Amino acid sequence: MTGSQGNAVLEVSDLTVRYGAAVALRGIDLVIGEQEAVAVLGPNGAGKTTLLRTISGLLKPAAGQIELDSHSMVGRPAYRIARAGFVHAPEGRSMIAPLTVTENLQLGAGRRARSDVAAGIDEMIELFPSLRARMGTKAGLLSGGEQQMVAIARALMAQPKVLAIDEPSMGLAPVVVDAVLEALRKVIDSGTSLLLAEQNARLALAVADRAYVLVHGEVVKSGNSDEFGDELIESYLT
Amino acid sequence: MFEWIPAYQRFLLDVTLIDIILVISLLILFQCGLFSMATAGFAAIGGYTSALLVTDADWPVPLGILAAVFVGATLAVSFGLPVLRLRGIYLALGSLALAQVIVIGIANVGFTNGVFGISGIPTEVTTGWLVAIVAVILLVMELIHRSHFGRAMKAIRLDEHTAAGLGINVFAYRMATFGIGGAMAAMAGALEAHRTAVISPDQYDFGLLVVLLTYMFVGGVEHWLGPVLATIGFRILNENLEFAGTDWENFYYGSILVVVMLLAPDGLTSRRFTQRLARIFRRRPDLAT
Amino acid sequence: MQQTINGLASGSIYALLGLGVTLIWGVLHVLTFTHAQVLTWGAFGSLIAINRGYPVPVAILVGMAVAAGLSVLIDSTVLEMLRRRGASEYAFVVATIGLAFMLESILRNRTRARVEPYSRDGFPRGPIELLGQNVPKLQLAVLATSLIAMAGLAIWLNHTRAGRGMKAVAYSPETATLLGINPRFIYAVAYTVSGMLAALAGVFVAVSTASVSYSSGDRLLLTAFAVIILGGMGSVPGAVVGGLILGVIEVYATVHVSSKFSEVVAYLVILVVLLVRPSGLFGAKEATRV
Amino acid sequence: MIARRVVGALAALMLVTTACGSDDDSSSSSADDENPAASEPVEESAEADDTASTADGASADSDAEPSEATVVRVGVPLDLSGPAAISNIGLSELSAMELALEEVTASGMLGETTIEMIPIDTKGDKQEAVAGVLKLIEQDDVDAIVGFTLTPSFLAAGPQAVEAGLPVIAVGVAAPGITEVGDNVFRIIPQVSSLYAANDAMIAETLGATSAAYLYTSDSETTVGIHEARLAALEDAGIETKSVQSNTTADTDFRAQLTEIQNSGADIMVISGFPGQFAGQFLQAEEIGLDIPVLSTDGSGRNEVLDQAGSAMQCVIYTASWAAQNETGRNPHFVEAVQTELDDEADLYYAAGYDGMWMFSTALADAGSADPDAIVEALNNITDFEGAFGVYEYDDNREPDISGINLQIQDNEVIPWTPDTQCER
Repeated sequence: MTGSQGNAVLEVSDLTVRYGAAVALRGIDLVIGEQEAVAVLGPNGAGKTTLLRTISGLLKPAAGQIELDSHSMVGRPAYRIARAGFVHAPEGRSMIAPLTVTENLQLGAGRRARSDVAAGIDEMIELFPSLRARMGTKAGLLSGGEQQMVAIARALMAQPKVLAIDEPSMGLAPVVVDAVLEALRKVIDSGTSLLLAEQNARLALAVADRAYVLVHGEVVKSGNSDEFGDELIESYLT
Repeated sequence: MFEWIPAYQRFLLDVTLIDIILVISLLILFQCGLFSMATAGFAAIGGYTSALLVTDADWPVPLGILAAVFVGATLAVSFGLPVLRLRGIYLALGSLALAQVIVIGIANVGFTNGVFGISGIPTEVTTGWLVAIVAVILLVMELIHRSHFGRAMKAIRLDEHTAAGLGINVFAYRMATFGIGGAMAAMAGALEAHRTAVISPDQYDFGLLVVLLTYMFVGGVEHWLGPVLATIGFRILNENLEFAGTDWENFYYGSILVVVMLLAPDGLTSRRFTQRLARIFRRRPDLAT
Repeated sequence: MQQTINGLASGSIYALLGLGVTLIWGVLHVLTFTHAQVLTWGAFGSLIAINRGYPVPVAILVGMAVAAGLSVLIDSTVLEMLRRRGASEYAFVVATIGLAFMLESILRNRTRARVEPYSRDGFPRGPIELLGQNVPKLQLAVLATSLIAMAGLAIWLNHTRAGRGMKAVAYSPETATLLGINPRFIYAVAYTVSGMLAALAGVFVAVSTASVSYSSGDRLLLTAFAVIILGGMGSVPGAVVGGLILGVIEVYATVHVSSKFSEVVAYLVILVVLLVRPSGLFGAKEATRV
Repeated sequence: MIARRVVGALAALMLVTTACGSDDDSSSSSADDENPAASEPVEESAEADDTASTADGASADSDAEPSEATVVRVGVPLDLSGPAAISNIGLSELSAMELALEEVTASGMLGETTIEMIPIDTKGDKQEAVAGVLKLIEQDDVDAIVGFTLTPSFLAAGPQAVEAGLPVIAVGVAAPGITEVGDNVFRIIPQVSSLYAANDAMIAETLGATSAAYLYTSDSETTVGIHEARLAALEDAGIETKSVQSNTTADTDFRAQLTEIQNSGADIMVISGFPGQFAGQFLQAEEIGLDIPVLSTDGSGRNEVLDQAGSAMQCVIYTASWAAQNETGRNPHFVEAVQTELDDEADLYYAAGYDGMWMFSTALADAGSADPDAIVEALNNITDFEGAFGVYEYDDNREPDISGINLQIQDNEVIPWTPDTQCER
């Protein structure tokens, strides 16, 4: 599988994660190429969030390898993995509520030169025009959709190699979801790889090039998005 | 009954028994998840209540001590009513402030003789009394430990919300514990006053709390036996070690607290720590083979 | 008027201490019982520099460095180990009480419990005429320096990358980590700032009595706690306002009630605020603010 | 199971008790082993007239043949450790007592009899003091007690010595009520409160003051006692009280109190406090422009205080029970002896220890035996005792009739104060 992706940005192999005695993830292999969008699908509790948290360094794997740009990420603290280019926008948007939208975006720009930060913010406003009027608002006061946009924008401020988003569609109105998806497509076009953990498979497959299906902590199926017919989706994901 | 012990050793034994009551008064609160720092304040209340009633109003000593217990319990309950809705650090700070207000109050009002303290307090408290009192307290502690009450306390300490979910009236339990703890600390204060014959506000300072915390955490908070043994052990150490009473004594108590918090936050006899120790020892043969 | 200035001057020292304690509480949810010792060590640090003949500003910086170093050391050893173990709130309290006792007895033994003279050379001396009152220059300097330090801290927190990082870590260490912020670095920064503010307070205390001893900071620990409870735990503006208010209340208690009463003001403030409004003047309930 | 644990705990307690008991019983014949502070090994000796023994049967085997009373054992309970500020006092007292004992022995005034000092550390703690004195009485079989650094320690442990019928000379304590504890209790340092009271009115009158303001340290029995006595004495002398302010031992900011005193318009300020805080108090008074005459407390003239406060102490007046400037009694010799033998500057606490041991030795020589009643009698009858505090004797309440010496600070020097002393601020 890795063979087809000569220039993998992220490569996860044989990843196993345990919570005490319980095995949360077992022998996961996953690859993301440059400018590729990959979806991790699966029902609630299948291990999607655990996978993202492990790659981003919040959880320590029991076994396996995680390589970002051919550098091992296992054992590195989370903040260094983020700085290395794997930026994870967690489930629930996790706004720093007392800070304004601008300040939240500035937080994401940790590694950018100071002069570059303003330009980055302008780019984000271009990507999510509806945020323009909300830049001075405390992030805790935004609507769910706006918070999701800020979460993505904030992650993008770090100019990540891989942007990982956990359940971007959760709790959002369809119109808002469309706007988010539209933005994500632009992100991929601009050269960033995408790792999308989503329960809503149809939605995810609308952006993703490839997808992995996770059930009970194991990959039960993977392939190009067009290989996932309705039937297949039904059988695994409902 | 204990007159065969030379007066000097008997005095040390008495003082140790009184310390045990103080430590238990702190422990019973902690077992209910209450980190209170008011012990010294309640001890002061007890000591002064009994000393004043006995010296100024000529009450008999046992009655004075009973009055101290009553006042300690009453004060604890009336303070507990508003304060027990506070949690964790807020309760710790509130109780510490209360203890300070009590001790400063005693030092600054007229009828307590202020900073001079009270001397010439009748010393009728004998070793026999103290042994009996401590025995009863420990017996009750053991009964509580085994009863529904004890299990409920443990549940509250571990997780207040789950305990409430199990139908335990958390507030009532805490109230009761707070009252009992206040009463016991006051009793210890009264007994001490009638043993040493002199009390003054400065003896109920922060240092007393630190010593009691050390005894409690070194002994472990899960069962009364640990703190009791720790109190006895520290007293013996104190009588035999050079550092006792020196400026370094605080250093030792401080470092013991730090080390115990790092190794075994629930005390050296806590199950978590003993199991860890056991694992370490069990692992050894494996390493050898 | 003179008495109000007295209150504000001592209140600004309380505010400096309260800021340090509130910052640590806001960022780490730890109440540092070592803070009075940090103050005293900082004052001794500056004393050593002064006795070696360094100019006052340099000596103050030395004191700040000593206090900041001590704070960071405490955090990166004992407190870091406790964090890794996921220790409960009381464990932090007990451990910092233990540390405070250790630090105090080290100083006490090193100085043989003596009160050391603290030279006032190089500090402002004498009174100055202000609004028809003779105000000691030293008091004005204390007040001015404290206000500048507080304003600086506010600007730093609100308008710099590190300040935002601190707010982010205070609000959610995990989110901050995912954005590439190293929480341990932020903790160290918080302890550095808190130590520096404590040392500044320590220098002021030492100068105004021309002396420093191992117990110089003792009275101020619970005062600092009173300040942050009054202002709201974790609130920076709360610590400033709380400190100034407490200083003024203490002086007014001396003037209108009795100087005996001023000793107990801080404890009464703790009790009353906890009973009436546990979140303090500026605190958000259960939330953490920096 | 319950029963087993409880019995186990009690058994553990009993074990401790008996272990301590037997341990110390067996060592009672060589009690100094347990007492690292004891300066020299004690030779086994028995008192012919040992009426004070309250020890149980264990000490019965030590009543060897009655001999000439060659060794008199003196229990010396002092705070030798604990808070350094206190332990330094206790150590000063101890070394001055040893110095005095050397001089007594060299003088030959005791003939065949020698005095054995048995120091015990009371650690600045009431409970330790009680335990220590009980140990001196029971195990070390002392004939008298000369010691005590702190008043609370004395009030707790003194009654034990009184009950045992031993003569007691309280060395370091300055509070009132000490000699009321028993008819066999004497003291060296006079009640400082009455000392100040006696001198303050005269000084105030000389200064032409008609009103006074007070600043005192409210959390120490020493300073509160002094303050109350002074206030009462000055009011008796017709000096109006304009303002009473207090601070605690931990305070560093006295400006609010000093401002109140300034606003009160009093003619003089009376400070009852501790040396550690004088510098702050006087400097802050100077800063706010408070420049009325000050009657301060003993310790104001200490070198470190003068170093800290400098010119802010100019013209401060205070009364001392002991002062190096006192030329009467054995004081000039004492000041020099402390300098040469102990390599230190004499102070109140050296003086107290020194006079305590000389006082006891004099009484012992007068009594001709270590019989407690004889020694008490001799102490009551001593006249014109020449000590570091000057020439004095005991009054009917067993208090020394020491009048104290008035001092003043001028240009960073301590000089005697007299009604004619001029001082320019």
